[in-house]
Amino acid sequence: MIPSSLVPRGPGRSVLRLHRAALWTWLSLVAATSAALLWAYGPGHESALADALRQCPDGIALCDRTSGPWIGRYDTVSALGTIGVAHLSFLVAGWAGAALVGRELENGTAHLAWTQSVSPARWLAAELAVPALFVSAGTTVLVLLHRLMRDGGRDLAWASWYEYDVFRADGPVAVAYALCGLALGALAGLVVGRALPALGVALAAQLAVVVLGNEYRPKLWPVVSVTGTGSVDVPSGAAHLHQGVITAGGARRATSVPCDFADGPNGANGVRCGAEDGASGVWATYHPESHFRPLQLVETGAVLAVAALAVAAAFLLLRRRTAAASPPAAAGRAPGSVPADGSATGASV
Amino acid sequence: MVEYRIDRRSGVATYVQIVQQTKQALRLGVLRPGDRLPTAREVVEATAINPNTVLKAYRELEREGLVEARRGLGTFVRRSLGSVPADRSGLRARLADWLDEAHAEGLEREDMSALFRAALDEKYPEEQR
Amino acid sequence: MSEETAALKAVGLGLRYRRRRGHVLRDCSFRLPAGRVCALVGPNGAGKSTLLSLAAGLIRPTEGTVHVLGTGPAEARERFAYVAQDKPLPPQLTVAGTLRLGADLNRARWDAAAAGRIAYAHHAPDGDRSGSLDPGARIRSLSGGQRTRVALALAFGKRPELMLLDEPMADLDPLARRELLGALMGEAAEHGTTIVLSSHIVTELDGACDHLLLMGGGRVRLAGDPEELVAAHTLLTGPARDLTGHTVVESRGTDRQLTALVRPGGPPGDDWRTAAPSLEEVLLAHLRNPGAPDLVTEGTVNP
Amino acid sequence: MSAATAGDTPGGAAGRSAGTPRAGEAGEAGGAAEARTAKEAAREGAGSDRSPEGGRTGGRARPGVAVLRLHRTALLVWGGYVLAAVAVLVWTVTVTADAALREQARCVGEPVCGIAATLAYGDRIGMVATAVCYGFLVVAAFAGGALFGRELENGTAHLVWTQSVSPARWLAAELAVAALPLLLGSAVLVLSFRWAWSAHRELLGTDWTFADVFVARGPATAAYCLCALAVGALAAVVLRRALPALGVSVASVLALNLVLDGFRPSLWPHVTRTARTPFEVSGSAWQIENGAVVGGRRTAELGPHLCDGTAAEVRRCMAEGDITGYYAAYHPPSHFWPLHLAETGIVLAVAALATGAAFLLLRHRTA
Repeated sequence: MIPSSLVPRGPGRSVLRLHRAALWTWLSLVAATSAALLWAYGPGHESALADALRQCPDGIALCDRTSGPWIGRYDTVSALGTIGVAHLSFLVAGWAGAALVGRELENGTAHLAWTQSVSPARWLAAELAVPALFVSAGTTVLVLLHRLMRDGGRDLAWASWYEYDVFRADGPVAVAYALCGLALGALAGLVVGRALPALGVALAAQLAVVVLGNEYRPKLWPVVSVTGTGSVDVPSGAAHLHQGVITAGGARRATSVPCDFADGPNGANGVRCGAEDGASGVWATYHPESHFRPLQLVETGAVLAVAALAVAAAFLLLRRRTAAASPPAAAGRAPGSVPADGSATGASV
Repeated sequence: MVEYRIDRRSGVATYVQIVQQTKQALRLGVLRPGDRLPTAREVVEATAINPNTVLKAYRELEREGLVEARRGLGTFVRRSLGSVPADRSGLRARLADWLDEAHAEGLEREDMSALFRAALDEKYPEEQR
Repeated sequence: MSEETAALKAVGLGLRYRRRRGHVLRDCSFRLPAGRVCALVGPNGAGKSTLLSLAAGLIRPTEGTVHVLGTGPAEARERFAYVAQDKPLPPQLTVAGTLRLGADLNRARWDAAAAGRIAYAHHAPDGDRSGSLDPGARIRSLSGGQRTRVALALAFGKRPELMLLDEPMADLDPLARRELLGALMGEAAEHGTTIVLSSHIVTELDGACDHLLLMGGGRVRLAGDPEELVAAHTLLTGPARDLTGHTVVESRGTDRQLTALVRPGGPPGDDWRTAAPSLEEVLLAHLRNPGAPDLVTEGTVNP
Repeated sequence: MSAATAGDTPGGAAGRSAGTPRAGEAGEAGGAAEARTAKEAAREGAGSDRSPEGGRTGGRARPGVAVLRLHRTALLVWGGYVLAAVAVLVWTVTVTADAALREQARCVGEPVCGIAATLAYGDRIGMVATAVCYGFLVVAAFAGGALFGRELENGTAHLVWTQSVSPARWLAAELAVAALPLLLGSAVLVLSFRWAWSAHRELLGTDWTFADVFVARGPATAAYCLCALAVGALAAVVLRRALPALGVSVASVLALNLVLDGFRPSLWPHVTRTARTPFEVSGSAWQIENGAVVGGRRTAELGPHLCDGTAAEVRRCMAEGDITGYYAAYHPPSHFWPLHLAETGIVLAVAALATGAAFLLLRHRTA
């Protein structure tokens, strides 16, 4: 995402050197998840399909029963793969808060860097840019492999595109959330200045962003609204949002559940409601599967905006702290414990 | 109470400095018979020297019969060192006269001191240490 | 005098971290009689901190044994105090809370007044108490020197028979160093406490210590009374000559003139001008010449 | 402590003489120090300015109190969490349940009916189940990170070990002081969750076989917490750094939980029922496997609805396929306790192993 020419060379390299263990952990995590996704795409899917076909020689689409050892394994691995990719951003946030910024501030490595002719702003830029490169690259690889797995396993995959984890693992929002985790983690680290508390704060902030994203996702793109007299047709694979009845006056009244499910023709769910105190019809709203792409792009933009705000806040905070020419640690010092003049020495035994 | 001042760069052994300063205090009447010397703890807390050094100095003073250790009470001065307070015999006043004379002759402070020490060494050569 | 019980005794003590990295400490044997004030000196990386950690029982030696107050470090735990080089303290506690922690952990020996004197009593000449510690201040907010003071207060409050202090002076200003040394000497004077202080600056301990351990390259190079150690050496200056008969620590010079620090094996010849070296000269000469033989003066070797 | 150097301060001597020692006091001072010259002198005359209030406290060290002092915040957080969970449960079971029941009553016979309160009831109970069950992950993070990892990393542990408390005793104190509130809190959580979960079963969609509900309804909750504590201690003793120990301990207990989750049905012998005709096991049972008996062999790959139609058609179909009957393997609800206790036992065994390993390693490292 960020061209390497923008990474300050000196501080960038020292960031890599300082966090070599994290780099290897990240690479092995990406490798392991990739291996799981690839297995689910290739041999796992093949064996599971064979299991299913043995039970349903006529075709899987009409088969009500798919179980078997390989199907079980395939389900587990693909579900874990989805969960893993969808929650990578938490790992990034926790690491950024605790190890990247929090610990460096706590043990003074950051101050060391600031005194090595690297300005605090440049230090933070390097701290963010270098991990951002690796986080973006790794997440992108995983998202692509995840898409591959889901596309190849459509005949077996049960999870729908709009489910929370699937949605966050299957497109560019995954990268956006990971970068947002990085930014929020760095901000938390700067604000708290200590590794373990920063870890908690970063995780909580990232959790808030993810929960808000899940909550407001349907509102990010105009929904499709349908009405009918007795029933409405919601296409198969759509994310069904709301439904209700239209009163005689023409007002829409929402109901929490469709009053009646029936298998309509062509596999579509017909929502049919009986006439009820003068209802003139029923309505429903949904996102068809074609909305996946616009929803992904809008959410990516929104999450990246949050990340940008966090980064800006981090830089502002850093500038305000270091402009006072005193390290952040001094801010918490108790008044009076440090002598104002040289005559009374604070450290005497 | 006497206070010791240890000069680490003087080249004089620390315990000798304590012995000398005690004797000087005895000579000047700062310490008189019956006075208590500071405890080893008091001395080392103030001067940050090894306690054994203080004890060695006190043993030396005790060996010379100048002080005595009373069990549980402290180390006390037994006798003063020879000299009587200078003015009773007029010694000090005569020395002051001599200094005025030397000053009139144009002698600097260092010259007077060197002159005095040379005369002293000639008459009473420094005792062996 | 109790020469039987050594406050600290090492026999063939060694430590190495895994095989490939070699020894941090190698074949250390010495004994420190009880009641001494011992300076543990040597350059950075000489093994001073390792030796103190071994004595404190924080790590287990890979070779040899270390005896503390006549027993193992674990058994002697209640009777010695140890202050680590980086003065670790729980950052979330207050100064008073830290001292209460010490009381809880040393119930058998805790002397609250002794600890409080170190932590709070700061005697500025005019009664100014601005430099004294606020009991309610969090450890996290203290300066390095103030933390050192709290760490030392814990050590004093324990009323130990042996104090193992790793670089206790490093964070202190000159006045505080002097006060610390004074307090330590007072402790030694009153209770006969054995004190081991490590430092890489020997001059700051001059006059205070009556025992010296010089470490270099993970070995004990010199051990004994500093005066005896100095007395065992002579500085020889003269025309380049044969130095057989003397143990040469260091020799430098041109064809015509030679300066050598030796342990004389007999009276030097008339051509030599002799001088007494300073303690610092003796120490530096040994550090510059790792091949020079070690010297452990009598009374401090293992029986 | 004394003033600055004697020479520097004219007032110094006066300041010191104010603390003139009382005669005779010196002799008793000194504890068990070796007799030596300085000591002799101290007895002879010097005296001591040891203040009278400097009396020693007696008795054994109290590492437990010290642990409490060091980790008070964590204790408060844990207490707050337990109280909050209980509060949520009480609110849900009283207020939310009332609304849901009223809603249900309204909905009887209604074709269109909102069930928001019923859904909220289920959601909230499920949320607490998740929190109670997976609380051990936070415990692992705390134990590996803040409790043991940070102490070993920043040297606080070393500070304690050189007081009058041995490393083993310190570890034991930390484990015990942490384990006690964990046990108490877990007990409160489990008891209140059991009460809340069974209060209005008709409103709940959650089954006893759900992973989090299964753990949250019994002592396995406490066992997982203790195991997380022990694994955190072991990870910290091995790694001696806070953040890596935190990561490793969380990952380890999560892995243990996932493995046990996978093997959970196998921890106790299940019940197998066979019949000549297709059947359904009770809805409250935990069905593990079902299928047809083909030629005397149980085959899960063949479903119980292979042969449909009239009785004659079914007979023919079964004869053709050599199907002699149908079977189902399942755990009835009465198997909850044996299954749960077996899992608890395994988790506790892991906890004991981790604790033992931590003690052994610590003993091996330190003198």
